[in-house]
This record gives sequence, structure tokens and C-alpha cells, in this order.
Amino acid sequence: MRKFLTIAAAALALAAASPAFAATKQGGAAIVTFNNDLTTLDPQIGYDWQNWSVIKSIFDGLMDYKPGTTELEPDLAQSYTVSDDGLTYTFILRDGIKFHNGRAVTSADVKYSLERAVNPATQSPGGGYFGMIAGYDDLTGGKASELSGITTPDDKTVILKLTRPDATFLHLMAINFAYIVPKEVVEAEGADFGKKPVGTGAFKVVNWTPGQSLELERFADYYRKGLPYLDKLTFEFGQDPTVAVLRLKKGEIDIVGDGIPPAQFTEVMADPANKNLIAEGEQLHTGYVTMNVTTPPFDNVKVRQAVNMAINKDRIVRLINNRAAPATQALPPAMPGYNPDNKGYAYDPEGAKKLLAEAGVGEGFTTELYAMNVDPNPRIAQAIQQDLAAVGIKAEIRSLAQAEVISAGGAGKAPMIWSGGMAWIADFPDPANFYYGILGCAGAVEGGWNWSKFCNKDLDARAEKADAMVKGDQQEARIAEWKSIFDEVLTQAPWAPIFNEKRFTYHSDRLGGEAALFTDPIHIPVNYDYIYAKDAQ
Amino acid sequence: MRDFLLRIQNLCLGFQTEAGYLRVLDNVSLDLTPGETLGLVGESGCGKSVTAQSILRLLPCPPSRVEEGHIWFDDKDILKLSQSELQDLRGNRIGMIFQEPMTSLNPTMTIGNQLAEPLRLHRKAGAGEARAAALDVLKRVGIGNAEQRLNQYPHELSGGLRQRVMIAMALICSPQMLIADEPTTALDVTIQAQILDLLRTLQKELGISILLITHDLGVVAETCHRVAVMYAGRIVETGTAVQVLTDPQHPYTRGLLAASPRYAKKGERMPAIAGQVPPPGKRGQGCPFAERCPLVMDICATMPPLQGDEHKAACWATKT
Amino acid sequence: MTAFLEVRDLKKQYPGGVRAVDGVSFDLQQGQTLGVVGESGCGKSTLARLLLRLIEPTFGTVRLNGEDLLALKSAQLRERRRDMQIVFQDPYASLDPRMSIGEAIAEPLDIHNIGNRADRRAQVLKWLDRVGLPRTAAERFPHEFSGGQRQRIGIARALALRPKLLILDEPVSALDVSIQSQVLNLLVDLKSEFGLTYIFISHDLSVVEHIADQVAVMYLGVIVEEGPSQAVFNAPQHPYTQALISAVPHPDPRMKRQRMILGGDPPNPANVPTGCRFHPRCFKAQAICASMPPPAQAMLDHPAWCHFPGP
Amino acid sequence: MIGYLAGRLSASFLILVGVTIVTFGLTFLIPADPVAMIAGRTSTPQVREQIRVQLGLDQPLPVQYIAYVTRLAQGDLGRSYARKSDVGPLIASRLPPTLLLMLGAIIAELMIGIPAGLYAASRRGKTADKAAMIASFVSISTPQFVLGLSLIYVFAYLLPWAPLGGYGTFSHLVLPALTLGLAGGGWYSRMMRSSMIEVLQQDYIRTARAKGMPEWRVLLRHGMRNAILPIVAMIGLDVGIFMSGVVVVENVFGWPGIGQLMWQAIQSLDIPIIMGVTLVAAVFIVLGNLLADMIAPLIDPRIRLR
Amino acid sequence: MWARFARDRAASVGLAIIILFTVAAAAAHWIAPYDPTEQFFDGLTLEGAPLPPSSRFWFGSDTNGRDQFSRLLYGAQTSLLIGVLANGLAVAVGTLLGVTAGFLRGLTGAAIMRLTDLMMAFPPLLLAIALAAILKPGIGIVIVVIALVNWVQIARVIYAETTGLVNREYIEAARAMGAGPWRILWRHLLPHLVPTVIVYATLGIATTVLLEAMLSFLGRGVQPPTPAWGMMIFESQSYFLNAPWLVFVPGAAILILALAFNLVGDGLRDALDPTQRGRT
Repeated sequence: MRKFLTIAAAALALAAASPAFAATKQGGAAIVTFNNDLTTLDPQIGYDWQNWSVIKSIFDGLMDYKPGTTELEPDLAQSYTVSDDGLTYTFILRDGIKFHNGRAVTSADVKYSLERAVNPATQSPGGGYFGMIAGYDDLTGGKASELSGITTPDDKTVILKLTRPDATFLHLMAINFAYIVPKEVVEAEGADFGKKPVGTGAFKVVNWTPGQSLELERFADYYRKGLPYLDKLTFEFGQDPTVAVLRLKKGEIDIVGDGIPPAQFTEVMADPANKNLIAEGEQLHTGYVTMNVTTPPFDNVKVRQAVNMAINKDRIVRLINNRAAPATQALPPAMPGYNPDNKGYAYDPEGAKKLLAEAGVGEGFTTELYAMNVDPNPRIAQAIQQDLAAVGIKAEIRSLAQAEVISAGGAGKAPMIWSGGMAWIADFPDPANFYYGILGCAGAVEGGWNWSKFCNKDLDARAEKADAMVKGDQQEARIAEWKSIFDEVLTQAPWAPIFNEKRFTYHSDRLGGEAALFTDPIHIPVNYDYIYAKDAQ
Repeated sequence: MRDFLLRIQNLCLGFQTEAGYLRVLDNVSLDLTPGETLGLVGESGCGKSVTAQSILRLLPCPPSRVEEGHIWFDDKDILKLSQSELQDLRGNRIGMIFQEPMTSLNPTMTIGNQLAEPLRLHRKAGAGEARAAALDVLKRVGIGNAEQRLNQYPHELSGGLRQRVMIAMALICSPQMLIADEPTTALDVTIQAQILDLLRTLQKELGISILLITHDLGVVAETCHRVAVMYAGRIVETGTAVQVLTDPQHPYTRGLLAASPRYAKKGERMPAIAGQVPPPGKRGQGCPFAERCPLVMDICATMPPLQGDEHKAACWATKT
Repeated sequence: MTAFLEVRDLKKQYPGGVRAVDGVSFDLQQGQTLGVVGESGCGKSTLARLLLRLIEPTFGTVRLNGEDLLALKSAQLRERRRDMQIVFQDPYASLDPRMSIGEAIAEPLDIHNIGNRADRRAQVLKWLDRVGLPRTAAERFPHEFSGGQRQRIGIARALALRPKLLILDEPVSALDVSIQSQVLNLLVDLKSEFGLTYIFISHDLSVVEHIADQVAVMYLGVIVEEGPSQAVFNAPQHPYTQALISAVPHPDPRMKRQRMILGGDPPNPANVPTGCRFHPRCFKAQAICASMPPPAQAMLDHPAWCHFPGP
Repeated sequence: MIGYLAGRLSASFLILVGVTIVTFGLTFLIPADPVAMIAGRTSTPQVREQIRVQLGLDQPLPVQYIAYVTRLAQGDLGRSYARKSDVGPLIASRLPPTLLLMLGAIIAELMIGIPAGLYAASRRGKTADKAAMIASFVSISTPQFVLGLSLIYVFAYLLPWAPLGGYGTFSHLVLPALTLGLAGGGWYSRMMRSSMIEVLQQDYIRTARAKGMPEWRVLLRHGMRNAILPIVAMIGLDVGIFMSGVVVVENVFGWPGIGQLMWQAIQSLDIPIIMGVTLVAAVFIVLGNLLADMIAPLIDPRIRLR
Repeated sequence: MWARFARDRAASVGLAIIILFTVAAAAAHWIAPYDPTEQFFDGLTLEGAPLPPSSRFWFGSDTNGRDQFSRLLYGAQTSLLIGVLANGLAVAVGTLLGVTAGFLRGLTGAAIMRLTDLMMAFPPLLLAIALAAILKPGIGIVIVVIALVNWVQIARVIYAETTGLVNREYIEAARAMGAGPWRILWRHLLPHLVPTVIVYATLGIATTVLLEAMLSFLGRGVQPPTPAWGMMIFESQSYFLNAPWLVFVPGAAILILALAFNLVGDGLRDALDPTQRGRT
């Protein structure tokens, strides 16, 4: 059963079952609970796991993925063409796409939306993704107010010119920051757009009481006919997941948005009544420990390798109720470029000690391990602490607020950071997304997210070369190159990969849909557009 | 046979404390006839205030306890009244005023409301009726600007005015008897003179009986018809004011009068009573004054009875 | 000859216009007792504190043996306090409830570094004897004593420094008559024994009459009549003094006196009347009394500040 | 009376100015870079620098403070880094639940504290008194989050009488209000007891009894009003205590108030929200004290003289 | 005084509890069955859930598989240390400032009291975070922060009492004897404040432990894996329905200790009052 739920299998299952979709009737409602309030629904600004999937149901981009899979397909674009040099992309928009306010989408909206993401005035956390579009530097440098690389010859056509070929570009057209927003509404609402979003997506916002609830309603003019299935989707906030689990048992709610809390995980899993209510799936996630390679003793690769060998990943996985698999490398298994043959560093405290001795720190040393202060991260940090202590490394734990850990990491002040709670869940399913910001030189600057400050110019050059392979027939070679890049990263060991988290979504019996929809690797966690209410059938 | 309004018979009362039971009133007997002012004199700790409060049963019980005795008021024993009968007596048929007009009025209620309270309680008077009566009684106790005073709070009034308000409050239900517990002690002499004058006038006009508790023989001389002198929980001498103050029989009364600076000769040592009042618990079976008494005899180890007709004294050394 | 204590135009004004003491002057010779009488609010207790600079005067001079006390710096003043002590009205409030009697009596010696522990201990016992308290009292606490005993403790404490001037602020007012006479006798004895000078403050005229050589009658912050005790009590010139004397009840019911009952309320130092301060309550008041402060008029042998003095 | 109020008001204003200075100063000591929080993981140094300029963080501190106060004067509390929305409306939307919770807590603590204190005072020295005082110590000694979790465990989990958490109906309010108010109730019962015992020894209580008033009327009409004064002064201080308490209690019970907002902001070090909530809390604390100052003279006329 | 204290049964029980806890904390090394930081492999179920109380783990195991009983014992060291020192410091600072303000009044007094007004209008958590940013996290900072937060109320109470005491006649009597300000402060003011000080020194324990927990959670307090009661609760707060022993065992410990301190404080207040001595 579990085997079936790997991404590829799920995709097959969806494809096979596709005729059944036609029979699915619209109607019904679902209630999702969250502990924290939603921050914003502005696609160019929202960048946390919680608003990520909600934005996906309210907005659309040029590209999207097949539901429950990591397979790209055009969305608002009816079709697209790529020039041979990989520097020009031409998208043709579909007919009859309307914003929730009734206005038809034009190519100008696409241009406006992308520029909005890049413009520093928007303060978008994702603007940096679009650095390859021509005119990016002028716009971010304040020298221009538009992106010169985007032209709109007519209402339906958008032409994007790039400054360098980039194999990930179509993925970027599918991430939230590239979603299409109506200019006039954004300008009218100003900063409030994130509270009163208007998009083209399957659901539109009816009412949002901050701190309490968000009510979405089916968008009648959604361009995919027959979708979404649910008439109404309500998010309730301020709901402790522990409480939410109990409420779900009572039938009061449908999805525990925060996932099953660790405290109840074993109990919920053990309950036979929940057998069909828990969807399990993989995520594009790796939890890892960074080591600052610019400061001793972590400037010595042997020390970093020793740390990799010292940590008992199996025990840590058990600590989080086996909701993850021990990681062998930086990339998660579901990511293209993952090397199943590379088994990484095995748990070997004796070997670690030997390496430390070779590095001249055989008597051990004292360092600091930063971790975010939300359960289970302090616990994981303590487990790591104990393992390190066993080989003579005395790590003091700094259990801090997320922002502080990020600041310390960015400033290069943290010798070691446990990435949990801030870790990289890929924004799009491509190995490149796991490299530049967190392992490349670009991220190894003051304020950057490469907390190891690992900067290998050779690897950077190889990565850029790989990403220049944009043609369909080059893809295999590209992935092979990435595989070798990440093998090298593992040897250099700026990180100690710990585990790859799995996702478990607990939903009510009222809701139907393939398990992959409830653990969608793109719509984290749930693809609300395709799940349906059984009582409406 | 005199017609008594109040008659205290053999009252023995004490307090239960951590150190055991302490008797503070020992065989106290008092009579009060209608229209009469009786002065109860003594120094602090002699039991005069306890006596006054026990008449209205104001002492918290426990720790206080009546061992024996009766307090007859209008042929009813107050000590045997039920709580509601007692409340009907208090403030209605017996009014009481206290030493400290400063603290005896509720600081958070207007004078008018405090005055009206007994009327509304005992006479079920309406607000308007009570207010009219309050105005009337304020005028009677000599308070000008009565209208305005009704809306004032105690702290806005001087001590003398406050004591007048206390008197007005005690009189508002036209009681048959007034208990005045050191009513002028906290006041200046000129104000004391005003209040004593007021009490005398009121008594003449209303014909009520007054039990006046004081430590000042001068006040007794100016106000009272009859006097009872208390010492260490016992009545040691009683009689008309003239009898007791001009011809004291008990050595304590004599000493008290002599110790008044009035009688002392300038430049001479004042005649003083040596020693201290024995505190409750250290009072033996005999005469409590014996250890300070210049005339002490062997027989003083047993308590002398109050002897005499109208003028009585509890002393072995005095013939009656 | 300069007086032992010379007070000139002493004033204390509080913010808000309260004139507690409003120009008091007098001389006191060594070995004399000055009685200050008046009702509450007349400023007599404030005067006592001003003389010792427990309250800083607003204006005026106080000279003790020719030395201007108001010019002293605080350290000098503390030193000078050896010469002048005070006994307070409420013997309970003026003793620190957490200090044993022995500590309390030894404290002034301790403050002025007089003697060692043993000396001080001996002094404590000596003073306990002298004021008629058992030696065991040294180990006990104020609440274990009666009012009269506490006042004896207060006196012992004040005298431990062997001061020259003792200010007695209502020292017997809180005491019962029989105890009051004991304490008064003690004070008289101590005065002759140690050659003290007293300022005796009281509202009780008969006590002042008994103990004082000189008397000053205060009303609303000023002295209205002043003179040798006998002269003031036998032939009071100021109507206020007359009313005060007549208001004191006499313990002989046969004495039928013509009493003067003053109308009105006791005076309020926050609201001082114009002209003669006493005029609103005065039975002799005329137009001039409301407009002009009266000058000192010496009738017979002592001055009274009244437009119409005399019986 | 007017002078008294004017004095209180100007003092309150000064406190608020002080709060803005201290809050502003403290936030600079917190080691979290707002630019990093806004700019996200893909940003370039160039973009980060531009955001820094936009936020005015390149200016000297006094200039930044003046800009901050100027915005405050215009009612602008700034914009949240993590939530990407204006702090003012955010707090405004969170205030009603918090005020409701605090009101519930005040009612709870008064309803527990005053009767318990009165009862203990009237039964002074007896078993009931001692039991009440031990109970009050237990309630004071219990940390709020332990109490909250215990109440949920017993009354919402073992005996499902109340909802496990959330917001909406009266039954949602009961447990959190009790959690917030129980310790205060313990304090109040002790204060009420000692205050009442003191009042019951006052002369005017004897006067009231001498007037013939039934005992219960003496207690309520003459005793309560005088005994309650110290408690009124405390209610003002309570606002401050509650402002800290709601952070814990709202989290335990999933109550959507400013306490939860503050907690989340502290976790993410969202400085504009922290500053905004601090300021709003300070305003409420000051208002609470002002209110207590205004109620006190209504209960005790002597205070009007001050 | 001790006789009076001993007669107070509640206070004696309180004292016994404090002694018991102190002894247990001091002897933790010998009493505790395990190292409090050791994460046992068999301390978690195969699914990673903590174990309920059993003969191996008397009070169960925590979410890292450590022995809860051993952690409780060692945690007593931290919590008692913080409770006593932090409160002591707060009481010392509060008393000093309160007495100074009440005794000197004038400008200094007004300045101190305005400072307390400001502090009262200020959430302690923010102060704690900012302060902790400057100082190295650990027990020291917990103590300093708690002291800084808790002195305010004590200062106000002491101030109010001092202003009341300063007007007492025996203070005036001392001045009349020639006593200087220091003497009055030491001999006549502070002894009277001792009961209040003691009560506050003991009443603050519960609040202190709560603050310790919060600070630890924010990474400023006791650093893991060192056990402290507040942190033990905070760490396992979300487990309270499934593993209630994780919350309620340390919760009960805090409650009992705070209660004991409160009872002792109350008893001491009565016993220290000499006006009660030998009184009926």
C-alpha cells in the first residue's frame, strides 16, 4: 500500500482514474483548521507553507502541475514555445479566463504581475527567482519601472526574453510569485490586496475575519469546467492541532491543516477507524544541519564528515514518530537528481572520532547548535547534541525564534544550525531549487540563506552550465550533471542531511479524492481544487 | 419603688482569649429611671464601655460571653432577646453615640443617608419622609445649613458637627434611652461645652434617659443626676452626683477627685494614686483596689458588697 | 541679659496657604516652664516641632543660649539635639514597636556615641529606676506596657542625653487621671533634679495651670495672651482665654457658674479670618475686630492681643 | 477633582511617551534583521539594501524614532514584517476577543474573590476561613499554563463539559476566563478578607449595628463598600497583569486575541507587531489605572479632596 | 518567634516541603536513578512516543526518552536556584528603590516612582528578549531578567509602606534624638518592612517559575538539555493529552513548591510581628 503512494505511482493512478473525474459532482463544503492565522493571500508576497496552498486555489499562473504530481503542464497559457537558444519564451493565453471580479485576463496582467514580483517596492520574498528575465537589474536597481524582457504584442501573447538560458524557467512560471493579479484591484487596495485577494483561481474569497476564519466559495466562472468540486471551503484559525484532531473525530471539521501533532501521532495512526482517513505522501524536503565552513574547526572537511558520521539518524527519525526517512544526501528522494546509489555517511561514531583525531581535534571541541524553538526542533537538536557529545563535540543549544536563527545564519554567526522549521521545502521540483540559495555562492553572503557559507566556484560554474541545458533532449544529461554536483556537495559535507520528512494528512470521511491530492507535493499539503465531498455525490 | 427603664443585675461578662477566659465585668448592677441622666465614671480598662456596649449586645460573641446576669429594659431581658427583637431595640428604642465622631460615621455614605437609615429600617419610612425627618432632627441638634449638610460626607464636617450628627442619628427614632459613650472625649473643651449643653437641653425637652459614660468627673458634675463609679470591672460607688462628688465614700473616688489638677496646689506635688489598674486576669477575689489603697486591711482580701441606701460604696473601710 | 530660649516671629506656612504658625515670639529663661495652651489646630504642636527644627520654619529665628538654631547645618543640628529633647503625646506611637525598651532608651546614647555597650546598659537601668519602671522592662516591648508606663519610657529616653530643654507635647493627655498626676509629679521632680527648662504644651488648662510658670495661649497660629501663669488664669484678659477657662467642667456639681459657650466651629488654619482671628466666635466682637489685627495691650501685668481686653 | 484628573491624565501621557522610547530602543537590541525577514531566501544584496532604505533603517536612530512617533501620532502603527499587513487593523481585529476575555477574567476573579473573602472574614479563624485561605494560596501558586492545561484536561477532555478551545460562544469563554482570573481571585479573596476584617473593626460598623441593622446589611451596605477600595485600585493593576497573562492563556486555549498575536509575533520576532501590541497594552494599562483612579472617588468621597 | 511559627501548622508543613525539595535537589546526584540528560533508546516506544510511569521510569519518560524522575530531581536544583536568587534579587532591588523613593521623596522619589509606572505599563517578555540579546543566555540571565521584571510591584508596595512609616511619630522621635537618615532607614524603617519583604520573597515563586519557562522557550533561559521545571512543562505542553505525566508531574512540583513558599511566607509574617508576641 505504501509503495503505491510514491509520487510516480500516484500520478499513474490519477491518470488511470481520470474518467472518474467526469462523474464527480460539485457541491458540499469542507472545513480546514490552522493553528496560526493566515498572514497574507498576496501571491507575490505570501511565502510560508500555510498560505502557499491557499494562494494556489485562489490564483493561477501560466504554468501548473498535474494534480498530485510534479509534472508540469500549461495552465493559463494555452500553449508556449521556446526558442532554440533557450532565451525567448512565447506564451499564448487561453480564452475566457476571468478574474473573480469578472474582468478578462490579458497579457498586460501577466507582465504587470511579473514586474510586481521583481519590483523591490513590493518587497516580495520571491523576486530574486526572476533574475534571468532581461531588465531585472534595471528594475531592482531603480533604473527602470518595467522589465524590458517582457513584451505583449497583443492581448493574448506574452513574450519573455531571458539574459541566460535557464532550465528551471517553466517551473518558475508555475510558482506563486508568478501568479497573475489584476492591476486595477492591486492598485485600488494597495497594501490590503493580501487581505482582499482577487485572482483567477478555483475559489474566491467571501469573508476573512483575521484570527478566526477565512471563507472561500467556488468561483463560478473558473475556466476549468466542473472544477472545483467543493462549493465552499472554510479555514478556521487559532485551532490548536491537538484540539483539531479531537474535533475531526467528532465530525466537526474535515482537515487538520497543521498535520497530526507529534503528541497524538502514534495514537491517531494506531486507531483502525482512521485507516482510510490518513493520506501519506512524500515531500520535497530535507532536514539538515549546517556547519559554517568559514570558521574553525568546521573549515576542515574531516570535521564536517565526522559530524555526518556521528549523528544517529534512525534514532532521530524515531523521535519524530517515524514521520520521515533518514536522509542520505541533500536532495530528497522524490527530487530529480537524487542519487539512489549514494548511501551517504553511515552512523559510525568510532569512524567519526578517528576523523576528528586526524583533523587535530581528537580531544573534542565546544560549539553552538542553533535550532528553532518550536517542537520537535529543540528535541531533535538535543538528540543531535547527545550524538555529538558521544564523539567529543560539546554543542550548546541555542533554541531561538525562527527569525533569530535566520538572522544568525545569514550573518554567519551560527557554527551549526539545525534547519528544522526553516528547512527547505522546494518551491518547485527541480534540483536547482536546492542549490543556489542554500549551497551556492549567491547565498553565502551577509543575510543570505546559505548558512554554511559554503561557496565552491567550480560547482557554481557547473551548476550554471547544467541549467543552460534547456532543450528536451538535454534533460537527462542535465539531471546527471546535477546528480554529480550533489555527490560532490556530499563529499565536501557543508551539511549533515538528517531526514526527509513525509507528510500525513488527516481528513474526515466526508471528503473524497486520491490520497495524492491530500499530500500534494506542490499544493502543500492539500490540493483543494480536486478533492470532493462524498455527501454531494 | 422606683420605676426603672433599664436595670442591669449582677452582670458578669468576659472574653475568651488565647490566654484563657478573662472576666472584665464582675457583678455589675445599674438602674436608670425615665428622664434621668446616669453617669458611669471610671478610668480606661475599668469596663464602663463594655457595660455600655453589652446593653445593646454590641460585643462580638465569641469572644465575649455573658456568664450571668440580666439586663432588663422595659421588663424584657435584653440578653434573652432574639436577633430580630434585638435589632428592633437598637437605634429605635435605645440610641447610642460613641467617643470618636470621626470614625463612627461611615466615610463613604452621605450624612443624609446615614441619618435616614434607622428611620427606613424601623419605621419603614419612604425616602421623602426620612429626608424630612432628618432635616428636622439636624435642626434640633443645632446644625445650621441642614439642607446642605444632608448631602455632605462625614469628612467634610468638623468634629463637633459630626458628634451632633451622631446624636441626631441616635435620636431620630425618638428612643426612650440614649447611651453616650465618652461623647466629648475627642473634642476640644469649647466644643465639649457645646455638646454637653446640647445633651442637657435635649434631655429637658425630650425627657429621655441618658447613660453617660465618661472618665471626666467634671463632665459628670455638669450633666448627671446620678453617678456610678467603676473600678476594674466593678461598681465601687454609686449615688447622686452631689453625694458622690462632694462626699466620696470609696478611697478610689476620693483619690480620683484629689488627683484632678484643679484641686492640686500650685507648686506642690499632686496627690496621686500609686500603682496601676490591675489588668483583667490579675484581679483576685478581693477588693481590686486593695493594692493601691491607703486604707487597705486584711479583710480587703474578700470583695466588699455595695452598702448603703441611695449612696452606696463597696469598701470595708467606710461606714455607711 | 539674653534669654535661654529666644523665639522671634516664627512662621510656618504650608503650600496651599495653611498658616500653621503665623508669627510667634517669646522668651524663656532657664529653669522656667512655659505652658502653651490652645485647642486642636491652633498650631501648638507645629510650634514644638519648629523649635526643634523637626519641621523647617518658613521664617523667624530660634536662639538657644544665643545660638541661632536655624542657621545650623544638618550634621551640626543633629549634634545640637543633645541639648533639647521632646516627649510626644502618644507614648505608643512614639516608641518603635520593634525595639525593646532597653534599645529604645539606649538609642539616643548610641546615636551620639556616648559610652560603650556596658555604659549604655547601665544608663538604661539607671533611667528605668529613675522613672519608676522595673529593670526587667529593658527586655520587653512597648506593647507590653500601659500608657503611663510608656510615657515614663518616653521621658527616660528623652532625658538619657541630659538635655537642657525638654519640650513636652501633650505628655499627659492620653493618660488616665490617676496616672496623669503620677507623671506630672515625675516631671516636676525631674525638672528640679536635673535643672531642666520645660515647654509644656497642652489643651488642658488645669494641667498647665498646675505646672507652668509662664503661659502662652494660642489661637490659629498666634499667641493671643501671654504672661505669668497665675496672672493669666486668675485674670484672663482675652475673651478667648476667658471662654477656654469657663468651658472646663468642674467636678463639683454645686458650683453653678456662668458659662460662656463659644459658638461656631473650631478654627481652620487653611482659612484664617481677617483682622482679629478670633472675631467670628467672639462675644465682644465689633466692627474693628474684623478689619484690624489687634495690637498687644498690656492690662495689669501681662499682654493680650485684643481690641477690647479685660474682664 | 478636575485638577486630580488632569494630573492623572498628564502622568498617563508621559508614561506612554516613555513606553514608546523604551520599546523603540529595545527593539534595536533584538537580533533579528527585518530585511532578511521581508526579502526572503532568493533575494540579492541589492534588493535587500533597497528594502533597508524603504524601511528607513539606514537612518540614524533619533531620526527613525521621530519618524516612528510621527507615524504613531497619525494612528499608523507600522506594517508587520511577517504578516505583510498593517499592524493597526490587525490589533484592532484582535482586541475584542482579548477585551472579552479580560472582562470575563475580571468577572471571574471578582465573583470568586469577593464572596470568598467576605465569607472568610465573616468566619474568621474557623475551619471555613482556613480552608478558603489555603485554597487561595493554591490558586495563587498555580502557574497559568499548568492551570489552563489542567482545566482543559479535566473539563474538556475527561468530562467533555466545555470545548477544548477556540472562540465564539459563552462556553468557549468559561475556561480561559477562569484560568486568567483564578489567581486574581485568590489574591482578591485574601485582600477582601483582610480589608473586611479591618473594616469590621471600625467604629462605624459598630454604629451601624447600634442602629439596629441586620448583620447581612451591615456587611454589605457598610462593610463591602469600604472594604472594596483596595480591590478597586487592584483592578487597574490587573489590566497590566492580564496583559501578560493573555499571552499564555490565549495560546493554551486558541483564543484569537492580541495575546496570541503577541506570542506569534515574539516567536517570529515581528517587531512592528511587538511594538504595536506593547503600545496598545500600555494604553490599556494606563486606561485601567485611570479608570481605577476615577472609580475610587465614587466609592470613597475622601479621595476627591486629594 | 520559632515557637509561634512552629504552632502554625500550615507553615510548618510548608517549611517541611521546602526542606524536602532542597534536600532532594542537593542530593539529586545520589538519588536520581539516571543521568537526567541521557536519552535512552528504550525510553521511547517504537513509534517514538514517551513512556508512562513504570518501574524503569518512575515518573515516565519524556519525549526524548529521558527519565522524567531524574529530570525532576535535577530540575529542582535549577528551579530552586532561580526561584530563590531571582526573587531575592527582585526583592532586594524593589525594597531598595521603594524605600529610597518613600524615604527621600522629592525628585529622586518621584523619578523612581515614574520608573515603576513605566515598568508597569510594559510587557516583561519584550524586556526579557532584548536584554537577553545583550547577555549570554543561561541561568544568570533568567535571574537578572526575572529580578528586573519583578522588582516593580515590590517597589510600589514598599514605597507605600515606607511613606506610611515615615510619618510615624517614632521616626520623628528618632530624628529628634539626632538620628541621621541612614540610622532611621536601617533601624526604624527596614525592620518594619521585613514582613512585607519576606512575603514577597516567597509569593513570587510561582511567577518566577513561569517566567523561567517562557525565557527558556525563547532560548534565553536555561539551555537544553539542563532540566528546569518550567522548561519541562513547556517542552511537552502539546503532549498533555497523550502523555499527561509530562506536564502534570513538573506542574505539580511547581505548585507544591510555590504553595510551600507561600505558606511559609504567611507564617513568617505572623511570627515576625512582635506586637503578636505573647499576645492573646
